[in-house]
Amino acid sequence: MNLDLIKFIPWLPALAAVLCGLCCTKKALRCLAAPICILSIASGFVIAFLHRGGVPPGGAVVPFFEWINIGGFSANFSYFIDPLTLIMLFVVCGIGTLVAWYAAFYMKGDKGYARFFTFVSLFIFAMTNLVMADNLVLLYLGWEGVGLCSYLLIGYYYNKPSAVAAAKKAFIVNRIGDLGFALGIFLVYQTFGTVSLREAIIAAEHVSEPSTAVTLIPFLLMLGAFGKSAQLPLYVWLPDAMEGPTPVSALIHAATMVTAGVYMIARLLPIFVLSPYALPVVAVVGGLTAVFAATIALCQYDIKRIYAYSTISQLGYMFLGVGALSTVGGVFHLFTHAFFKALLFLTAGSVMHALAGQLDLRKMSGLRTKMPVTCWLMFVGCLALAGFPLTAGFFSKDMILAAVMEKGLGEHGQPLFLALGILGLFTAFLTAFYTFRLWFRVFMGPEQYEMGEEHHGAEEHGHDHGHGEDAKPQAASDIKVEHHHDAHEMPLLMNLPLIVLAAGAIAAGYWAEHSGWIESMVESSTAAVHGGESAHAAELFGYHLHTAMMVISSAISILGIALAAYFHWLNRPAADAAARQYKSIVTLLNNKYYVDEINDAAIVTPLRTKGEIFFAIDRLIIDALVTLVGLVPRALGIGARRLQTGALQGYGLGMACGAAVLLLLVLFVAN
Amino acid sequence: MTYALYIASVVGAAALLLMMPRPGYNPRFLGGLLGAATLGGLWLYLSREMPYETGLARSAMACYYIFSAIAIGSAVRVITHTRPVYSALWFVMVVLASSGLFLTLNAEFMAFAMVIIYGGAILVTYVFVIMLAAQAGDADAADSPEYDRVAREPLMAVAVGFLLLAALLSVAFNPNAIVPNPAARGLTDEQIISGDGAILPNRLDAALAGKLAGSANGISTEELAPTRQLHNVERVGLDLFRNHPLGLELAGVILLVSLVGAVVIARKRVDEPGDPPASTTGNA
Amino acid sequence: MTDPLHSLTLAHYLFTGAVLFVLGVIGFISRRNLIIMFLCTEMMFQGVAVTLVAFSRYHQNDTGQTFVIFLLTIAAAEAALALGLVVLLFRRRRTLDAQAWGEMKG
Amino acid sequence: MNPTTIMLVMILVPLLGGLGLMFLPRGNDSAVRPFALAYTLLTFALSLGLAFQFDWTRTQDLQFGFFHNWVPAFGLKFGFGIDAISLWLVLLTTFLMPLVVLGSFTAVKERAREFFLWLLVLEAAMLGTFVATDIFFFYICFEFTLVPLYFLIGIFGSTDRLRAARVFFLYTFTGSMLTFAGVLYVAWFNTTLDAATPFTGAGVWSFNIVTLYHAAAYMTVAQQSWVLLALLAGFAVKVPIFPFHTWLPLAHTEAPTAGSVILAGVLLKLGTYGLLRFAIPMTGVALDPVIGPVPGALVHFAPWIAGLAIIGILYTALICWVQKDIKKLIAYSSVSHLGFCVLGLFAINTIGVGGAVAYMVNHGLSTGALFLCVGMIYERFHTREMARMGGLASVMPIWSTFMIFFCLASVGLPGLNGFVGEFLTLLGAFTAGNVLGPWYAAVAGVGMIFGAIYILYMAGRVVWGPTKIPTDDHGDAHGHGHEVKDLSAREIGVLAPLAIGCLVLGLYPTPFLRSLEAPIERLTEPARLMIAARASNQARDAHLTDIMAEERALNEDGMTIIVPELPGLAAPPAVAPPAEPER
Repeated sequence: MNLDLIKFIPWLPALAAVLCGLCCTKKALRCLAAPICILSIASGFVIAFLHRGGVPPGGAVVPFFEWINIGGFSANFSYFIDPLTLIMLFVVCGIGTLVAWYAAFYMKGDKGYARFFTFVSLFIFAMTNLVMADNLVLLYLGWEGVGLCSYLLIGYYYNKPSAVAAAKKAFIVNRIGDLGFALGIFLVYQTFGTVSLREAIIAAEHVSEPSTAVTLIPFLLMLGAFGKSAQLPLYVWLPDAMEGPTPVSALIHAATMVTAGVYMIARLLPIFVLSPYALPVVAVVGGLTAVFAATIALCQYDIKRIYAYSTISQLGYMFLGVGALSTVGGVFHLFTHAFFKALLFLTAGSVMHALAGQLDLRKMSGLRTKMPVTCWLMFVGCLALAGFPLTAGFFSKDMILAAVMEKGLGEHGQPLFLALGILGLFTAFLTAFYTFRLWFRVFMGPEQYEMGEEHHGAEEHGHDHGHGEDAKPQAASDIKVEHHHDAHEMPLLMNLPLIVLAAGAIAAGYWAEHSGWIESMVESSTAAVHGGESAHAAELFGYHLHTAMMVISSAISILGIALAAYFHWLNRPAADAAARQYKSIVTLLNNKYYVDEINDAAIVTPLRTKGEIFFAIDRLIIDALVTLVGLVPRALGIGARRLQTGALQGYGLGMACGAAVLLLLVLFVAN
Repeated sequence: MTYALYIASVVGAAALLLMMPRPGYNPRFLGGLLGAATLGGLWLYLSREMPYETGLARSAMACYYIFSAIAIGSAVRVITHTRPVYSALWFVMVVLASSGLFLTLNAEFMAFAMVIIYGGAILVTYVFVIMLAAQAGDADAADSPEYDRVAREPLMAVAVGFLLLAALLSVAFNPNAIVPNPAARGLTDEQIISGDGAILPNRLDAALAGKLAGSANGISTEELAPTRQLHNVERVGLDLFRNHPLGLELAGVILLVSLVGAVVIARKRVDEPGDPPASTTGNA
Repeated sequence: MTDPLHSLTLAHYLFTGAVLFVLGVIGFISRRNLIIMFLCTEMMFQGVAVTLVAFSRYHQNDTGQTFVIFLLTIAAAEAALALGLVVLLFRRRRTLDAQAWGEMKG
Repeated sequence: MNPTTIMLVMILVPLLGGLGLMFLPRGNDSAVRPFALAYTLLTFALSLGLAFQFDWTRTQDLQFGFFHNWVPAFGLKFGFGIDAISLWLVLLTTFLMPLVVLGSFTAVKERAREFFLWLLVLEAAMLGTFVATDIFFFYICFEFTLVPLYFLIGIFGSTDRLRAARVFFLYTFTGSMLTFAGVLYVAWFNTTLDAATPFTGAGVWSFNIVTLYHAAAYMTVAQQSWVLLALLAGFAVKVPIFPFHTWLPLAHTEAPTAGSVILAGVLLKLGTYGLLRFAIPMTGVALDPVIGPVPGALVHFAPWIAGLAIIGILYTALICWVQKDIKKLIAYSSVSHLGFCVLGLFAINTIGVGGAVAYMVNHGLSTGALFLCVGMIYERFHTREMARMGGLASVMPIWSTFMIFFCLASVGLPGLNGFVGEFLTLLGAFTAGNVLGPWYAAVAGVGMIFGAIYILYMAGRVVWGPTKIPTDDHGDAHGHGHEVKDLSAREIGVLAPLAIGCLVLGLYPTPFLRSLEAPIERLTEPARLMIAARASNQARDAHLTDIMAEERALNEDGMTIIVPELPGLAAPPAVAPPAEPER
C-alpha cells in the first residue's frame, strides 16, 4: 500500500475548508458546504482504513513539505504513521464524518451554515495534523489549531456574550497549557537536538542516566496535556465550551480534541518514563479530576454541562490509565469513549433541537413517547458511559481500573495506585448515577416539558436573516416557532449516524478487546510499554484480579443505575428531599466548587488590576520622566533667553567678541 | 614688536573712545589728535627698519600711507559723526581712499568698480534713504535726533573692537600664524619684492604665470601666451568666467532675488499707528 | 627677510583692512541709527575688500579680485533690501533708533 | 538591467515620483492617487527584480555593491548593497507601500497631494536605510524617515496630532543623536588605528560598515560598552524597548492609518535592523590589551537588554488589556511583540536571530494589516473606542474575517506567520546557553498567554458580541442613516495580499529562513565565537575548581600517600629494538 496517500488526510479537509469558506460568500452555495466537508473527512477515513494493515512495524515517516528550517532546527510537514496514529485517525475521521453528517441536518437553515463546516473542516485538518505529526512542532500546530477551531466554534453564536466569553476562556486556558507544551518542546530540542518524534523517542530510550532537564520534560509536556484535555486545574474551560453548537461539543469537546492530551502522553511514553514521578503525577491528576468532575456532574441541571463534566471525568480515567502505564487501557477508553460520548452529545442535541434549545433537566420529563428513537439511542450511550456490563465503556474502563489496581496490589504494590483504584471505582459509581439521573429525568416519568426560551441554532438565525421572514415582527415569529416546533422525533437520515455510533458504543469494546486489535495496535506503536507484565498476576479476594474487577465494577454500575432509577424515576420527591437535606453540598456542587469565581478573584482580577496599574505607571511615571527630560532643555532655554536682549547690536557685540576670542585662541593655543 | 601693536591698539582705542559721540562735552579734537599720533607712531615704529632701496618703492609706499591714512581717518569720522548725511559722505571718502589702495595693488578694475558701484550707486541710495527718513521724520528739529547724538555703550564697543583688531593684527603680523610664509610657496624674496616696489611685479612674467596658472588655476600655459601681456581687467574677467561661472550665475540670481525682494518690500503697505483702518486693507 | 614688516608687504594692507573692518564693527555696535549701522557693515565690506585684493596680489592670481566682485554684489543686494526694510521700519515707528526694535527679546 | 541600477532606480522612483506629484495639475487631487499607486507598484516590481537577480547561494554577501564618493576627506560615501536580511526588509517595505497607498485612497480627503508626497519620500528613505552599507548614509536615511512621518502625523493625524508629532520626532531624534555620536566614535577610533592593522580601511576615515565592524573589534570592552550604549540609545527608542516606548502609543493613536501601518510595519524594524546590523557585529568581540580577544560588550549586555525586552513583553501586554482605544491597544501590542524580536536578537544564535528577523517581517505584515483594519473601521464610524462598537461580525462579515485572521496571525497561531518568529525567538532564547537561557524563554512565554488574552479581548469586544454600531457625536447612529458597508473591493484588495503573505510565510517559511542563515551567521559570528570560548573557559574553570576540591579533600584526608601502581615498575618495557639504518 502506498503510504503517499496518507499525507492527503489532513490536506483534503484543508481544501474543504477553503472551499467551504468560499461557499460562505454566496447564499446559494451554502448548501454545498456540508457535502464538501463530509466528503473530505470521509475520504480521510477511507484512506486511513485502506492503510489499516499496511503500516510497517515501528511506523513510517511520510514527508510532505518543508516548514521551519533554520540553523540546525528542522520541523517539517511530514507525517508519522504507526498503529496509534491509525487508531486516532479512525476516531477522528470516523466520528468526524458521522458528526458532520448529523450536523448537516442539525445546522440546516442556520445563517452560518457554511461557516460552521469551514470550521469543522479546519478542525479536522488541525486534528489530523496533531495525530499524524512527525515532529513536536507540527504536533503543536495541530494542538493550537484545534484550540483555534474550538475557539471559533464555541464562539459560533457570536452574538451571545456568554458564547464569546466561553470561547475566549477556552483559548486562553489552553494557551496556558500550551506554554508548558512549548517549553517542553524547547527542552526536548535542547536535550535531544531534534524535535522529531521518532528521533526524540529513540534518543529518550537510550538515555541511561536522566539529567534534571530530561526529567523536567514530561512535566512541561504534561501541562499542555492537562490544558487540552481539561484536567485539573485547567479543566475550567470545557464546561463553558458547551456554548457551541451541539455537534461541535460532540466532535471536539468529547470525542476528539480533548483526547489529544491522552494521545500525546501515550505517543511520548518513552519520554514520560524518563522521570519516575511523571506518570504517577499524571495518574493522580487523572484520578482526582475523574472524581472531582463526577461530583460536580451530580448536581448540574444543564444536560450538556453534565456531559461536559462527565467528559472531564472520563478523560481523567484515560489519564489514570496512561499514568498507570496502561497505555492500552487509556487509548482503549479513548476509543470507546469517542463512540458513546459522541452519541450522548448528539442525542442531547436532538433533544435540544426538539425542545427549541431547552437544556434544563428540570424542565423536561417523559420524552420517551415523543422521541422514542432518541430515547433508546441515548439509553445505549448511557449504558456505555455507566460501564454497564458488556458495553464498550465497561471493557475499557475495566481495563484501566484493573491496571491501576494491579499496580496497587501487584508485586511492588504502591498504595498510591491502590487509593487511585478505589477512587476510580467510586467515580464509576458516581458516573452510573449521574448518567442515569439524566436519562431517567428526561425520558421517564410523566410527560411534561417546556420549550426553550432562546432558540438555538437554526431557529434563531433562521428568522433573523434570510428565508423571507425578516420582515415579520419578532413576537409573531416566536409564536410561529412555538407552534411548529413541538417536541418531535428527528428524521431518519439524521438518526442514521447515531445508530452507527450506538452500535459502536455497544460492540466496539467487546470486539476491540477480544479480537486483541486494540492491544496489538497500541503495543506496536511508540506507546508500547516495555519491561513486560509482571509474571504473577495480582489477585483480589482470591480471584484473578481482572475477573474480580469486572465483577466489582459491574456491580457498582448496576448499583448506580438502580439508585438513579429510584431517585429520579420511581421516587422523585425522595431526590428532592435529599437535595434539601444536603443543601450546602448541593449548592457547592451546583456552583462547581466556585472554581470559576476563585479563578476570577485570584487570577483574572489581579492581572487586570496590574494592567491598570501598569498603564497608570506608563502614563504617570515613565512618560512623565520622559517629559521631565524634555523639560531640561526648556529650563536651559529659560536661563539662556536672558542673553537674547533683542537688541541687534548686542548680537553684533557678541559676534565680534567671539571672533576675537577665537582668533586669540588659535593664535596662542594652536601655536 | 607685537607689543607695539598691542600698545597701539590700546591707545587707539582710547582715542576712538574720546571721539565717540556722547552727550555733553565732546573731546573729539583731542581724540583725533591722539588717534593720528598713534597711527603715525605705529607706522613710524614699523617702518623704522624698513629698507628703502629704490625711489619707486618709496613713492609706492608714500601712496600707501597717504591712502591708508585717508581711509582710516574717514572711517573714524563715519562712525563718530552725529549727522548721518555726513557719515555717508565720509564713507565716500573711505571708498575713494581704498580705491587708491587698490591702484597701488595694480587692481585697476577693482578700483574703478569700487568708485562707480560703491561711491556712485550704493552710497547714493544711502543718502536718498537718509534724506527720506530725515524729511519724513522730525524735519523741523534743529539738531540731529538723540539716537544720533549719543552712542550706545561706546566703551564696550571700542574695547571689543580693538580686542578684535589686536587679534587680527597679531595674525597678520605673525609669520607663523595663519598667513602662509611666502617662502613656503616657493617664491623667493626677490620675486616678492621686485619691479616697481609693490608686493609683486606689475605684469605677470610669462614663466611665473605659466607655473602658477597651470598649477593653481587650471589655465593652460598655451592660453597665456608669453607674448600676450594681459591687463588687470582682462585677467579678472578671465578668472571670473573661467573659474567662477557658477558663482557668477549665483550672484546674478542673488541680485535678481534682491531686486524682487526690494520691490515686494517697497509695495508693502504698513500699518501705521495714525493711519485710518481703511488703509490697512492692503496685504499688510 | 622673513619678517613681513621689513618691507611694504601684505601685512600693511592687512593692517588697513583690519582697521577698516574693526571700525565698521565698532560703528555697528555703538551707533544707534539703523542707516549708520548698515553703513558700518558696508565699511566692514571695505576692509574685507582691501584684504582680498591684497591677498590676490600676494598669491599671484585674480581670485581675490573676483571675490570682491561677488562682495560688491552682496553689498548691492544688501543695500537694496536692507534700506528697503529700514524705510519700512521707519514708517512703523517714525524713528531710526535700533533700540526701538526689540521684539526678538527672549 | 544591471541590478545595481535597479537598486538605485528603486530608491529614486518613489523619491522623484513623490516630488513629481507636485507638478500634477493643481486642484484635482484625485489624480494624485493613481500616480502614487503606480510609483509604489513600480518600486515593488523593481524590488522583485532585485530579488530575482539576487544570488541566493551567497545570501550573506552585500550584493550589488555600489559606492560613490561623497566627502572623500572623511571617507563619506554613498554606499549601497544588500544581503538577504536587507532584501527581505526591502521587499517588506515595497510590498506594504502599495497597500498603504491603496488603503489611503479615501481616508485622506484634503491635501492628498502632500500626503502621498510624504508617503513616497518616506518609502525612499526607508529603502535607503535598508540598502545602505555606509553608516553615515544609513544614518542620514534613518533620520530622514522622521521628517515625512512628522508631517504625516502632524498634518494628517487626529486631534492631538501636533503633540504626538513633536514627541515622536524629538524622542526618536534625541536617541539617534547619541547613536550618531557612537558611530562617529567608532569611525574616529578607526582612524587612530595603525594603518598596518590587517583590514581594509584601517587608520583612515571610513564609514564603511565592514571596516567599522573590524575596527570596533580592536576596542576594549569599556570602549565598546559606550559604543553599544550609544547605539542602543537610538535603536532602543526606535524599536522601542521598555522603558523607551511611551512615544509609540501616542504616535500610533494620532497618526493616520497609513502612518501607523508604516510606523509599525517598517519604521520600528529600523531599530531592530540597526541593532542587528551594527550593534551585534560591532560589539561581539573586544580586544583586551593583555589577554587578546575577549567577549565584547554585547555578550555582557545581552542578558540585561533581553531582561528589559521581557519586562516590556509582559508589562505592555497587561497594559494592552486595559486599553479602551483599539488603536492604542495595537500600538502597545507592537511594543510587546517587538520585545520578542529583541529577545531573539540578543539570544545571539542563528535560531534566535533568525526568529527575530522573521518576526520583523511577520510583525510588519500582521500588525500593519491590523492597523489597516482599524483604519477601515475608523473611516466608517469615526471612533476607535471599543466600548462604542461590538458584534461587527454580523454587519461586516468580510472585515471581521480579515480582522480575526490577522488577530490570530498576531497571536502567533501555528500555520500563520506570527508563530514562526515567536517560536524561533523563544527557542533561540531557550537554547542560548551562556547568554540567555530557559528562564528567559519561560518568562517571555507568559507573554504568549497575555497576547492571547488582550487580542481575544479586543476581538471579543469588537468583532463578536451583540451588534453595536457606534453613534457619532450628534447621537446619530451611523448605521441608521446609511447602511454600514462591508469592505469594498478596493479594501479587500488591500487586505487580501497581506493575508496571503501571512499564510505563505506561515506555512512555507523555509526558503525565507534558509536565506537568513548565512547572513546571520556572519553578523553574529564574533559574538558566537566568544560565547563558545567563554563557555569552554567556564568549563575549564569548573574543572579546575573540581580538581582543587579533590586536592583539598586529599590533603584533609590525612596525608596517606597512595602509591599508584605503575605499570612500568611491574613489567619493564621490552627493550626497543635498535633502529636499523635501512638503506
